[in-house]
Amino acid sequence: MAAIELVDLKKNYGTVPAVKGIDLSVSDGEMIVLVGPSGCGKSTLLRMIAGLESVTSGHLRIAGKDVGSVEPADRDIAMVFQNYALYPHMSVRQNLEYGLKNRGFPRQDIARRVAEAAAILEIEPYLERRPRQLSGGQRQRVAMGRAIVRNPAAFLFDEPLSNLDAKLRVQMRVEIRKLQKRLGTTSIYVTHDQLEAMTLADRLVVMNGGRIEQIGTPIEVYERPQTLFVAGFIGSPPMNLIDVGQADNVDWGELPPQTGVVGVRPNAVRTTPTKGAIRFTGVVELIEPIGGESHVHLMLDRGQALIASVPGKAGIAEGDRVNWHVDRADLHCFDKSTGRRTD
Amino acid sequence: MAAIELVDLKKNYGTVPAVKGIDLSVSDGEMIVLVGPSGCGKSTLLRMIAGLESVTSGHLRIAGKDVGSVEPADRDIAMVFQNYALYPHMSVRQNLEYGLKNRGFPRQDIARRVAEAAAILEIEPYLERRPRQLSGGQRQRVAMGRAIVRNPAAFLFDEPLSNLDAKLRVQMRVEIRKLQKRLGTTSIYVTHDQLEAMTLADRLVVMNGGRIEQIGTPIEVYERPQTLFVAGFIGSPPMNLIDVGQADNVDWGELPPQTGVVGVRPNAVRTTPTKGAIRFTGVVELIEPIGGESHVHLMLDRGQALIASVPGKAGIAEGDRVNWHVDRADLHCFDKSTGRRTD
Amino acid sequence: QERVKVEWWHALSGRLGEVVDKLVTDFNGSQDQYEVVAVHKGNYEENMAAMVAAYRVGQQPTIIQAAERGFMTMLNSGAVVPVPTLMEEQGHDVDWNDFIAPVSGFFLVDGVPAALPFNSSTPIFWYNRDMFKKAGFDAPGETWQEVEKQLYAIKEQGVSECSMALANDFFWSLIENYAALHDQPYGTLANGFDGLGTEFVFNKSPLVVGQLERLSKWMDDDVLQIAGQGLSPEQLFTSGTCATYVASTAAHAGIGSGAQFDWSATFLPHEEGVEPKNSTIGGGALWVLQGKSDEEYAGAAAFIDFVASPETQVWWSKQTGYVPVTTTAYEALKAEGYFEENPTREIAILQLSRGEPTENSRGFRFGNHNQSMQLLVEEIQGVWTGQKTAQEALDNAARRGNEILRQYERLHASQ
Amino acid sequence: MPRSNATAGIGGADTRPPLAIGIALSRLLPKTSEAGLKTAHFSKPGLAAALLAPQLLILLFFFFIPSYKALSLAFVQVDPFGAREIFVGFANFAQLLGSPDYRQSVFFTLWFTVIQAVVTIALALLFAFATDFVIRGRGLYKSVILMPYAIAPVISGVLWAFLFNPAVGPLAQFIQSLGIPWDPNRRPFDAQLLVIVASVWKHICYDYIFLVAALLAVPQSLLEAAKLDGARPVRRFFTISLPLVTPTIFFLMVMNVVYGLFETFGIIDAVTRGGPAGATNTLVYKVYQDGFVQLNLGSSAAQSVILMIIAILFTVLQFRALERRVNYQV
Amino acid sequence: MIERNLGLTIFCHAVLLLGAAAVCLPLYFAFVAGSLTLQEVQQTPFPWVPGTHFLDNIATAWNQGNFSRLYINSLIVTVGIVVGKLMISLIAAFAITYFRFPFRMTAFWLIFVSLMLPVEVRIIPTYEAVADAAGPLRWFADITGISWLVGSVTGYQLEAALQWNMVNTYSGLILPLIASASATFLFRQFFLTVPEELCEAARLDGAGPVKFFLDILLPLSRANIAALSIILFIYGWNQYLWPLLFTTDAEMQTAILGLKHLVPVSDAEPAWNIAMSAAFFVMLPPAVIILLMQRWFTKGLVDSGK
Ligand SMILES: Nc1ncnc2c1ncn2[C@@H]1O[C@H](COP(=O)(O)OP(=O)(O)OP(=O)(O)O)[C@@H](O)[C@H]1O
Ligand SMILES: Nc1ncnc2c1ncn2[C@@H]1O[C@H](COP(=O)(O)OP(=O)(O)OP(=O)(O)O)[C@@H](O)[C@H]1O
Ligand SMILES: O=P(O)(O)OC[C@H](O)CO
Ligand SMILES: [Mg+2]
Ligand SMILES: [Mg+2]
Repeated sequence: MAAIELVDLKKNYGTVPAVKGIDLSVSDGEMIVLVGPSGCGKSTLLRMIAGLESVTSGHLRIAGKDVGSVEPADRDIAMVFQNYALYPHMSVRQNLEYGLKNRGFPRQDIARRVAEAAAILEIEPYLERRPRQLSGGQRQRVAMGRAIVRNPAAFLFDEPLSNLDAKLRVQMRVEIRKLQKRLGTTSIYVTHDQLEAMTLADRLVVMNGGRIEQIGTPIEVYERPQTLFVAGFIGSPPMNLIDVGQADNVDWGELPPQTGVVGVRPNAVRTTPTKGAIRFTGVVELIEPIGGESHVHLMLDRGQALIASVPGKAGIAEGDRVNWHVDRADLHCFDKSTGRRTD
Repeated sequence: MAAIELVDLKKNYGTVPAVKGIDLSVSDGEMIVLVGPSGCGKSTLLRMIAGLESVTSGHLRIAGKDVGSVEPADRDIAMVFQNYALYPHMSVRQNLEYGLKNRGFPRQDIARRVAEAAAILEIEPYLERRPRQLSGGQRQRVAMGRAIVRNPAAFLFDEPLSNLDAKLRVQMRVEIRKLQKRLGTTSIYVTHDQLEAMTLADRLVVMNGGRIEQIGTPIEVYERPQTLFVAGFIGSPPMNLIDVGQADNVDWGELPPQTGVVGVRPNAVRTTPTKGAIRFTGVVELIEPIGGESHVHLMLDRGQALIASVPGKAGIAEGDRVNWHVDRADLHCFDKSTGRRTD
Repeated sequence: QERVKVEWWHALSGRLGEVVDKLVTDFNGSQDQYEVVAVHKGNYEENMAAMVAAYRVGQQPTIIQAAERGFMTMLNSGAVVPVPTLMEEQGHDVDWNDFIAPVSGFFLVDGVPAALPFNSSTPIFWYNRDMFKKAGFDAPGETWQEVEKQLYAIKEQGVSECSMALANDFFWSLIENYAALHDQPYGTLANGFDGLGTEFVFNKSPLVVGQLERLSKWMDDDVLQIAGQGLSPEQLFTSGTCATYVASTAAHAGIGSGAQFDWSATFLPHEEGVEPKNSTIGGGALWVLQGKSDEEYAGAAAFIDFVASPETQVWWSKQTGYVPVTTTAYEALKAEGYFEENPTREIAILQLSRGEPTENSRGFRFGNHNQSMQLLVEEIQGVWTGQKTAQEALDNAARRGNEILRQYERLHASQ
Repeated sequence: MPRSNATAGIGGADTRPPLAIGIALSRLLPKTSEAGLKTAHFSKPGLAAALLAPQLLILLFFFFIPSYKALSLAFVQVDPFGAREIFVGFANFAQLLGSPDYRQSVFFTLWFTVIQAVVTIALALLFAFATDFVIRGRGLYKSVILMPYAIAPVISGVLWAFLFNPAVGPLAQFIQSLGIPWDPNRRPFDAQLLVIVASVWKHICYDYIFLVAALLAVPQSLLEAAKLDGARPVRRFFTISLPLVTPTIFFLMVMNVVYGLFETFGIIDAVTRGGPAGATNTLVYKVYQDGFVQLNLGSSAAQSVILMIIAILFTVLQFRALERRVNYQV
Repeated sequence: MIERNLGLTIFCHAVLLLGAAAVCLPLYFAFVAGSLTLQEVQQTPFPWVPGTHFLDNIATAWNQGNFSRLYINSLIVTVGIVVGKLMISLIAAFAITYFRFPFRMTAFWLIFVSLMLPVEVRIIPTYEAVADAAGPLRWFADITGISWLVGSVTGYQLEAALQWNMVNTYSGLILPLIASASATFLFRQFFLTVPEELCEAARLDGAGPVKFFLDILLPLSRANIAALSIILFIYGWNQYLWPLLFTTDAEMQTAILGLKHLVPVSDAEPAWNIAMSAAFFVMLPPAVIILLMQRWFTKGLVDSGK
């Protein structure tokens, strides 16, 4: 267990920058989740921390020690890969033992640790199987097991759940969170799944184009996105972003029309007006009932689309022309040119 | 466009049954979604309809004609594969043309249909590219294009979106739905994504172990699951299923304790008591704030777990011991041994 | 004690190979100091090639059997220990004058042989007496003209599909020996005996050209048959498929043990109205190579002494059909009455000794003769495939052969 | 796409194919110094050198030094026993190029190589297609058709010479009984045909096994998609399977050419010995005959140089003509 | 799958049967020839029905050709070629794909170029190299003056010490045949398809290059090694020209040479029956290998992706 510190960390592939200067302090035992669109440099950053990628410039400290040029094996870090990277020719037990054997742990110690990890992850029945004889979820557990068995200073996860089906993903997500809390190991977790990001993170780091857009707890990031990018990226269905200048048939109430962008979360859009609320008028294009709630897709007159998430079955039909209301407090205002939050 | 009818359709691989007798009528223009756990026979069923798998017994009619031994090429059916199965050595245009050419369509007709399909799917700019030069979402569209260009009697989709990332998945889901409505083509869609199943289906077919558990509109299935299996399978987070006999610290109010299982959707669990409501007492194990709502994981005293989905941030902390209330009307009751709904 | 191994690479296979093995076994059994190891390295050319490759890296055998065709190449190679020198040094006494004339005529250089003539031969005319009788002939005619008639008769009467099988070394029997027998110059400077400046002139002999034309005609008429790969021509004769066969007297070994009919042999035919000369010597000689140890040389000398002894010669000649190379051996066989009993065994030696040898019949001493022979065969095949006339082919062969002779001359000019 | 790489690679294992492979692979190579380096790699030059050393040393002693010696003889005339050597410049080359026989050999080698390569791959494709299509007996067919691979060229050559010997060969007799004249000893065309048939026979199993493997690796879903797109088996084969196995086909074409150029040596030696009248004298057989059997080392070395140039040219040409049409992506 | 195309099925079986027949016909005749007596094998037309002497002929051939010894030689040489080539190729390919070092590409091209000149074409110099493997070292010692130095300082005759003759040894039969890069390229191709993450995972698990190679890469290449072993086995077993030139000691010859000696040449008894029966047991090992390992063969060629 150790703190991790990144200071102006950069990585170029040839002349192409992949990571453009990252500053981040991860405190001991913390769970950091990195999110961001494909290609924004999440994996690269993670791999630099693991030592699998060389650092172009900047500093990288683990437990206070600069590890910029330390071999991956000596960084005391474990990583869980997206495709698990289990050794296909070894049994589950051998997969777990491998890292310990290489580090010269005594036999008994190895046996004890493997037994412990297997118990924690409930993979004892499969210990003698080969990875290909396991289901996706089981493989995932083995990959986790390989990481925890060494009791490393930090865990790195690169989209560890993205190969699982939705149901299993939810289940494993909860398990990872419980496990991490229980072991208290510093962790950095890369994903582009919203739900994973929101539920796992102590702090969320939103990346874009090789830089950090925002750092904060999931709720902070969700409730006060600092940039247009973060606003559009976090939340599902995504936040509606309305160009004030383009939206004619909106009754802004007291809000002075300004050249800016206004964001509204779908679940902040209501059918019933409240005092001082803003009103949108549009046609219902599609209603998606998804059990407890429904997503209603609206089209405003000037062609801007809006999604509203309403509880239960929406009492309206496709093709209806309806008014929607949003509390002024639920608005997020952004500067159109800088993309930064203005309120 | 045609109706599809399955009568006691069975499929064995060797002696192992994969599909154990399916009766299903799909009416003309309807969108059926098949859901079910991995290995329950969804793909097998779909492939039998396509003619890619032989039928072991039972009948299979398309537009009233028994097609049990008709070649796939002659069934007038289009299929969208999970991995798209685009021909890598052909340009997008050639991919679209291929099925038409094989069927001897006149040149002009081919050109017109391809142009139309490309316009509908907005893939005109990529017509001359090879599949590998496209992003995942674009490939998905081409795969759709290949299906619609022939204007077939039916579409079959086998988890067409599962290779896309979450964001794209939402977007393509909406497009598929719009397209299917617009073309009015009979469709069968396999998925194990909840959201897809709920939002796309005219009727939902829940399969388990080679059989159909329930058929109904998504809302019907969500609101009145007919079996324990369906209850646990549909809905996310899944319905809490509480064994009445095992749950001591529950105040059942008027409900007579009986040997059965009671189901409660997470969003039916409230913090505020209502009249005649049932009360659960337990410890908060984990709180997952996910933006607009939070998932609270409770542990009841006898070790049964319960998930509550509450709007906003739950005003409670992990470790708290709290009471939860559920309206009697929100309960689903099942027979423990048959697994069937009793109310 | 450990016997000294003496390696001997030879080119004899089949029945002849078995006789060689027996010879070696006998030698090895006759004393306990040396052990000759006989290795068959393929035919004469392959044997020679293998030896050269080995010699270049110091892995040569002590003794190598080389055909008459390789005589010049071996002689000028600088790689041999002349056998008389060896024998003298090792204290063996060999009477070099005992060799019969045709043998010494070819092998002696400045009065001594560079190698031990071991298995000397000459081509003779083999025939199936049953078939000749059937066709109404007692024996083959003496001239090519008569023979031609007989061969056509055999074919036309349906006695045999194939009147003559073409030997693989037909260039030796039917071209080179033909030239010698008819006193036609094959090359200038006495067929190379008088210097490296020799040039091929066989293409200028109307007789040689005519001979090739005749063979070609026979072939077109299916009188003469090529065995081709996968089949031995001798086999065509011994199996009774072909009525005649022109080949080495050494074929006695194979035909004697293989033919199931009344076979015989006679002298090579000659042109009408020509007094035939002697044929030339063929077969192999044993050469001793440089760069071996004294013990090995001692062993080699002992073996050569053994081979040259009259007893071995007599035995060897009987077993194989090769001519007895020494007068002593020849006389011994005569005395035994062997030739009365086996008249075909004497044909070779009589044919070799016939008349007074001329410049054109002493034999052939061309450098790298294997190469020019290969060209000749290739060109002659061009006649048989109908791509060339006999004259064209021989002209080409002479021209290409002369390039090889000039190259050889250049490399050995200093000698 | 792993398959094409893998199949493209394995042929190298065979005897001479290396040339082909090497070049085939060079496609994936250099340009930058990072080519063919794993993203995850080690930087331990000492260890790398130690790992490479055995191969490089063996190559140095048994390839580079001998090859240098072999090729350097091209500019001399030499006594085979090694006593004398005269530098002659390009005379050996001049003599070769001026010789009609040599030109004939070049000409025959080229068309023999091309025809052999094309026929082999075409037949192998036919067999592979059929194997892919049938369900019953597939394994048996595969084993049987692979058998010639086990036979030494020396033996198969002898077999063919024997079977087609006009005097005794059963197959020759069969042909003749059909009224077709047959005599590879005297009819150059028959000899050439025989050599081609024998080399195709010997090599077809090699192409076949690669193609069967490649066809197996064509993604099932593509074939199913094509099926739904209304393509029948034959059409599916030509429009889907065939284009997808082009990397293998291309690789095999290169391999076949190399086989034709170098490997048919044993067959020719046994079946025709280059005859009649040099009709089947391929370049490599000539190098062997002139250099090793006839000991004309200078000329033979010059021929080696020319042969090497031809081999390289041939391969490069193939790359130019074919490689851009190859799909390496599935 | 629903596809009943009777016509095509019949066509395919016909093609395969024809192909199998064409492939087997020469082998069948070899078998027939091998089962006849010397007299029978000489008859024309050649019989289509086998005789009864197959086993006799086998026995004769086996004894006549000293095959008990030659078989052992062939096995040693073949296994030597297979193992030797696999080993040097595996590590060389590993170095080239998994290491960054100066002159990596140069090393690569040096290996690559060795594919350009077949052994037939350089056979005499190769022979020289094997007969005098230390020759280049002597030459080097000579021109650099090392031998003079050693000689004058220690009185030791370096020249004399640097002698290494491999003629008539197993290593001499094996080494030149491993001196080609084909297998190296093959493995390079395979290694390039091994998922990157496995190496990364192993590094995080504390494995250095050697451990990674032994523990992960080798086991993963199993199928490929198997496929290549078959090819190399057949290659090694069927070698002809090199052993022919190279072995002077009858005790060092290989089975193929023994067989070649049994093949009748001119002026010899046409014992085709003996030669052809011998052909059967000489081709037996490669044939058995093919039959037994055919599955690996296809596997090794196809699934390299792991
Ligand atoms: N080895 C490499 N060589 C060159 N460019 C690379 C390399 N690896 C990554 N990149 C580039 O660096 C950028 C960041 O890549 P990275 O893999 O870190 O993205 P990511 O955020 O993990 O994306 P994803 O969500 O798709 O996994 C991308 O533009 C990518 O193309
Ligand atoms: N070719 C086959 N041979 C034998 N069994 C098969 C074959 N294909 C499928 N099965 C079995 O049939 C059952 C149903 O498989 P199917 O692929 O239809 O499931 P699925 O519902 O599509 O699952 P998933 O959600 O994982 O795609 C499974 O138990 C599977 O193992
Ligand atoms: O068959 P042989 O041994 O008599 O030799 C024949 C001639 O020498 C061939 O040149
Ligand atoms: Mg990534
Ligand atoms: Mg499926």
